[in-house]
Amino acid sequence: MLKRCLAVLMLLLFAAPALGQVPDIAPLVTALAKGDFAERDAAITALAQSGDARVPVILNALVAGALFVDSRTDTIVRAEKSGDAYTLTNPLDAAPLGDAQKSDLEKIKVNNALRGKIKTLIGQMTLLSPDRATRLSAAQSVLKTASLDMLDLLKSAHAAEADPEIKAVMALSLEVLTLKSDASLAEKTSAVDAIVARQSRAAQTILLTANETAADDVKPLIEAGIATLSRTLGVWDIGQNIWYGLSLGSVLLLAAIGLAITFGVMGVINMAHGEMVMLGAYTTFTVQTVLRTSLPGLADYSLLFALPLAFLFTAACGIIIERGIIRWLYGRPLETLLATWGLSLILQQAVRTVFGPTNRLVDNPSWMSGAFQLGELVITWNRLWIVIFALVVFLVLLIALNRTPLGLQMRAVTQNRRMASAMGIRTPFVDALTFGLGSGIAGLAGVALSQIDNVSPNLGQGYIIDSFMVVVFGGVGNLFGTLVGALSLGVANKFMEPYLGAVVAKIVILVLIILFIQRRPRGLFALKGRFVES
Amino acid sequence: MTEKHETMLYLDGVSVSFDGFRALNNLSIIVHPNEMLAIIGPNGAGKTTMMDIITGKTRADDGEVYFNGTIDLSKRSEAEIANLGIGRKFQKPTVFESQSVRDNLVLALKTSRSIFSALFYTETDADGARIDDILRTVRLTGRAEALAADLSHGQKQWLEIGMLLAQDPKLLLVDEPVAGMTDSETAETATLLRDIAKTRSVVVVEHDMSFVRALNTRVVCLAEGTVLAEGSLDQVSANPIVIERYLGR
Amino acid sequence: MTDFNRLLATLGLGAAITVSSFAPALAADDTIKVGILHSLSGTMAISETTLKDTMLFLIDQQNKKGGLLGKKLEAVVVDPASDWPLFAEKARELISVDKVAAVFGCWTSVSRKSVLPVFKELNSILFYPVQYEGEESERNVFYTGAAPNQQAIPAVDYLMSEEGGSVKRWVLEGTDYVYPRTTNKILEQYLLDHGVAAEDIRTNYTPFGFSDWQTEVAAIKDFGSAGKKTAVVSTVNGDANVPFYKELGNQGISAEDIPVVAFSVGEEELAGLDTKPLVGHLAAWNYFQSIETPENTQFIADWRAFTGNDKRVTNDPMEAHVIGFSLWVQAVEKAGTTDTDKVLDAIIGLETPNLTGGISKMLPNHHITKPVYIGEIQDDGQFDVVWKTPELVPGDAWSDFLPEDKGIEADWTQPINCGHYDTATKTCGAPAS
Amino acid sequence: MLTKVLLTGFDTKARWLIGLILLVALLVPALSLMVPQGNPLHLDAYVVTLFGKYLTYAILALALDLVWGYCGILSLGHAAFFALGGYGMGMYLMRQIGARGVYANPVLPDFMVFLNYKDLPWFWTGFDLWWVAVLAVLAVPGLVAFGFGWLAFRSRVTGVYLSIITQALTYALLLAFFRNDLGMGGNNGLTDFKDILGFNVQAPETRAALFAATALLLAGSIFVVSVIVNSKLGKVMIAVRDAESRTRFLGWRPENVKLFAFVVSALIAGLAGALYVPQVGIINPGEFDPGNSIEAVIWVAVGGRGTLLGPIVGALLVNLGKTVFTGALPDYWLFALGGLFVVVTLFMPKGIVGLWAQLRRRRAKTPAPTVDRAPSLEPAE
Repeated sequence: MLKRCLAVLMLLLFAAPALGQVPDIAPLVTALAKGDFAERDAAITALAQSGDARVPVILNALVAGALFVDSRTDTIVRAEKSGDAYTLTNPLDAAPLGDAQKSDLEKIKVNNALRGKIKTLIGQMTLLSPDRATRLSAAQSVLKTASLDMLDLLKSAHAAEADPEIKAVMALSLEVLTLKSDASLAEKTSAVDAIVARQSRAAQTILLTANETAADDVKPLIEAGIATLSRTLGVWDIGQNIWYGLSLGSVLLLAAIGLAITFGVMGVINMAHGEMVMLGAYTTFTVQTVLRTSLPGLADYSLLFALPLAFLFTAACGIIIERGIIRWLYGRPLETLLATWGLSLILQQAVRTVFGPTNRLVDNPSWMSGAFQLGELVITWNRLWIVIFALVVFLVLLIALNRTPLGLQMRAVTQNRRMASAMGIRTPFVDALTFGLGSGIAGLAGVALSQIDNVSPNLGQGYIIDSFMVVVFGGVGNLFGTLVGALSLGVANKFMEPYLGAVVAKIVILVLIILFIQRRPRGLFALKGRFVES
Repeated sequence: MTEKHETMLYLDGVSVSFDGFRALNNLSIIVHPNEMLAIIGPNGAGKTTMMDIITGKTRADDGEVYFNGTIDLSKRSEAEIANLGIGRKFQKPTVFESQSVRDNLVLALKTSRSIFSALFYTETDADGARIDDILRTVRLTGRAEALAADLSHGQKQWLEIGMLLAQDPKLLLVDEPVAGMTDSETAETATLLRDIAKTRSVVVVEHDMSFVRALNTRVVCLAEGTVLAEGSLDQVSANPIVIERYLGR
Repeated sequence: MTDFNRLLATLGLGAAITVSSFAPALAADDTIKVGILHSLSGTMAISETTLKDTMLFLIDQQNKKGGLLGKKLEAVVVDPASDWPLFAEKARELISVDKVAAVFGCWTSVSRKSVLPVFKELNSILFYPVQYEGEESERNVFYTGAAPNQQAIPAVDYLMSEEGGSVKRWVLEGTDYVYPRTTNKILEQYLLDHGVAAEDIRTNYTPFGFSDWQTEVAAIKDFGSAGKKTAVVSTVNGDANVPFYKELGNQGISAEDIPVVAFSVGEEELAGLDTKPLVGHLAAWNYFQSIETPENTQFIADWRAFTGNDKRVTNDPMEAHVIGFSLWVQAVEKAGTTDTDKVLDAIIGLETPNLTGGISKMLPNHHITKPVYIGEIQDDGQFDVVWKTPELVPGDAWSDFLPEDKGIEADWTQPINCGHYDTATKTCGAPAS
Repeated sequence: MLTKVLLTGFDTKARWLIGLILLVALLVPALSLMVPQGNPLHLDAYVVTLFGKYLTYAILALALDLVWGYCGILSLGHAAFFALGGYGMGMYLMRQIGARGVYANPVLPDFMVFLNYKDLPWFWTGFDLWWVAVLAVLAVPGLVAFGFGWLAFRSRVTGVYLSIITQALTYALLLAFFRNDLGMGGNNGLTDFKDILGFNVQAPETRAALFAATALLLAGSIFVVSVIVNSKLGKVMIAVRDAESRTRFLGWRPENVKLFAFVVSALIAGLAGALYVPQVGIINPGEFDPGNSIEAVIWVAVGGRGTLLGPIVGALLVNLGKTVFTGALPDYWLFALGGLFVVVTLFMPKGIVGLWAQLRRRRAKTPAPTVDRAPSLEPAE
């Protein structure tokens, strides 16, 4: 895509008569490989000044780490990894140059400073690109580093621009430059007003930056603008905190919801719950690894494959655990604590033995990477998907328990085992399925958590205590309580965090839970009535 | 109507509901000193809830509950009420199964309930004699050292009655004391309760009509949380509403 | 050893367990035992297991070269299970029951602090391979990881330089324990001394295993938007790093805007991360796997052959063990014995080639000389070195940048023989125990 | 009257047990100090300290058994009291270092010098005095237990709700003590102790004395627990465990009974923690880890709860196993330990101590009575 538009750009530039003669840029490219970063900086500048149409492609390759020195020929090549070897091309004309081993090549390194500089240069050079995306990113990188020598270029680009979004970015850059220039106070005032009118965090950043270098007479203007903006942004901050809280709450909900079944509904104090989550995460890792080697095209959707597999795998584990251990312990809930604790040690060590003790890499698919802006709220895609996923899992579970025959049987068995058995319900079968369901949901949580946390043998340990707190806080045996409990704990935590810090906020939450249980010894949504107690 | 201060137990207009279900509905019952009252009624009539209200386990939404004429029970905890002199026997016999029959009685014996006096308690001769006495009364002398768990169902019922006696209460609330007993045991229980009622007030809840007849005392029939009829057993069982709502079915 | 054995037996455990579990120890005298004290379970297993494997690898290599003093080396591995008091117990077991000649181990500061009294009391040797907070020099411990002046200070120097981006505003982000606290204290002082305003430094601590970084990363972004070039110095530990970097990537904090330089993130940690959004973020270490020297290439090849895994990465603490082990072997050869006192004397001043082409030397303060590299994260999970110190930097136990440490040196040679020596008053602050 | 209580409480089993422990308290230090090194009977300081540590665990297990085995309160946060006691002792030991710390500050411990403390925080005042430390070792766990128990038991928080909030308690303390700002040494905790009561903590004599003191404390704890559980109050505790509401209708106040047991147990646990610290040489927030508390519960379950001997046997065996297997099977010991917990819960519901009775009953072919007293989700009534 990028290549194609650059090619179009090249054609355009060649066609432009204003360019005059094309200098030979080969020596300039060769100079990139020489010396330290300062000299490389100079070489890049020289290359950019040549105005040659091939320069953006070459510089992009440099930033991507694709330019190497071929030590056999001492020439600069562009290399792409293919299997164990590298395929070489000429950076100037993309002519193939054969293959090379890694040991033959020495990478031309860039550092952050050069990377920033190159992006600006490419931005300047592609501000007039016919491709919308290229132009947008060019405008944005120009905005970051706007300097007065770009003023004319920017003005003509702004005048020629038709796309409103890009035009707005360019306009902002022009306003920034106005503040930097020696324009009149009136012009600067209107520039500040225009920036403030954007009511965005970016506008605030721009004003703060401008304020660093502004002349004394402009400073009060800018500071007033900043003050206006921070009032607006303060309101957005509250929204942002709520979002963070919901997002944390949904993670808690996911972690706790399986426990709400095994512990809340069945009364098993399931200390191995965290390990079920961990197994779900490792299932994701395994699925992704297999897909990447066998069906690379589907790797971006490996999570969709991992979800059912993780559910089935952990549910099967849960059923085996229930049949093997738990079923001997019904009516002795505290005994289940000990057995499942032992089990959790075994599972952790087993995973450590099989997969090794270090973190395993689970990629974020592209549709779960990055963030988008909703007004001034920054919402990361992975958090958004997890919030949605948690709610979907919750709803599906609610429906499964309340609307399906199996759900009815589950509730019957947990409420009155003997009666249910007398009515012909196969209670052992239902027990195993219920525990399997709880474990399977823990596995689903593992798939989601693999996106935001370590995939390591310790994964489950980090969630088990919080999960118990959520279930107990919400009221044992009440799914709705788990939902409200998780979300309210998440939001409360995130509201306190900016003021108290993460640790104290968590301590306060724990103390509040302890005190809350004194007020309502059966949690938030306790079942009431005579039958509960007897 | 009788003056409140002359009564042992005085319930007036007591109502309570759970999640919309009205378990007691404007219930008024009076028990006099040294009187036995038998309560009959269908399941769900509110018999157990009534006992819960008297013993402080459940709080009434509305109405008055007085003990010994002057003591308002509605604000007191279970332990306080027990120490005032109200003993309760549960429908399902509840004894301390992992302890011996004798220890069960020791636990119930009327002594100081404070922590430290319990820690430093040693059995006085009087206490020992009293326990032996009760063991004889409830016919468990031979099984004094057996674990309560190993007793038969009937024996557990008797042990629980024995624990009530050890508490030395002024008012006994006895919930279905003869469930699971043989006929002869039932008859003996009736005799025992009649004996007890000579010096204390007793409220008996029971389904077994022959047992209630053997008690030969005033009967109240409850249904849907309120009093249907009151009088001797013959009067009550002749009441058409009682026949329709309870006995007839 | 026999005492313990007997005690277990007298306790009626039965001979079966005791004999089988201590059988290797009975093999005795024709081997030299080396203790390996790294957690294989619990929270630290994630980092420390590799170091156990490294030691087994080094011992195996040494045995292939003919062992030491004509004897085979024998590794004694125990699992202190990330449980700090258990570290002390296991250290004691290694020294007094297994009679090891030296111990290679520990990762966290608290585990080192926990075993310190044991090594002092029983007069044995510990090689500690991890970058740490300094402020310590003990007779029985060799610090082969970086002291603050071998990692933190050069990293900050780099970021303040034009090449590093002329950073003016700093976020010191750490896990709340002693290493970040100390490092940040030193850095804060250093930055203030270099004209950074106090309001341009933001210090924040999070708990171990912290996983919800949304608020904190947003705060960093906010702090970084004040118009001055901002960088984050991260001393975030272990498990918390993956969610931290994931959040950084997702909230779009790019290295060109706000670079993050980490002191606890190496190749092992990056193996659990998708590094594409993180290209350009930095780490400061004394070793990177990507550094191409013949020694390093050979080491990586041998290591992969030993572990049978051709993807296995190497990292800085591994190199520290390589150096420490090599120095210990030389010292034992020089002393002709594994006797602690003689080895302690012999080892000072010994030199060994490190894996990055230099020669590291054991200094009298029990630290070593090391080069400092700044690497930028690449999309393949490796680091590209963008800067290095021109010379090897000698490790300094007591920071020159803290007022209370001015003029304090550690020197374990005669006549000073002191871990906290005040050069002004010529007195030893801590008793030479 | 008091003597009679003590005599009935001090039954034959307890007498044998205490006698045995007193013998160990004498014999082990003697073998360590009087028998010369090299003699096959000599006990290394390593073994003395190791078993001293185990004995403190045994005391903790006994304390837990008092509340769980006898009173039915499953505390998943009992290690918190142990750790609080340990911190009390740790503070005393830190102050004893005096000017021998690295920074040679006569008042401030090293970590405070380093974190720029100018003065000792108020709660460190007096910890240079032995009796203040002893008082704190008892008072802090006792008060925390009292405050927590007073709230929880009065509100009738029972069963698993109680277990989970005890876990919340220890977790909150864990997080609080991790904070360096608390002034308790943060993650590193308190370490590098020099003297206790003027004696070098590392001297073999001190180690032997600490071992003896621990053994004596264990004997004392057995005595106290035995007196309590054999008194009428003990019967009330068991009654509360088995049928709380029945006890209430007999006029007892279960909340007070539980509070008493909880506080006594916390005091014993605090003392155990205080003796633990000088023997292992470090106290840090890791001791508050909820996992530690669960492990203590497991010692009691493995040994057999509701007995005097069970928790002691359980604590010793599990920890001995841990020591042996972390050395002998470093990569696989968790399988062994985890497997042990599963097997014990499945096949030995009454623990090792109850195994004999269990086997005998099986031989007699009588079904085991179903009086298993695990408090259920809902209080048994």
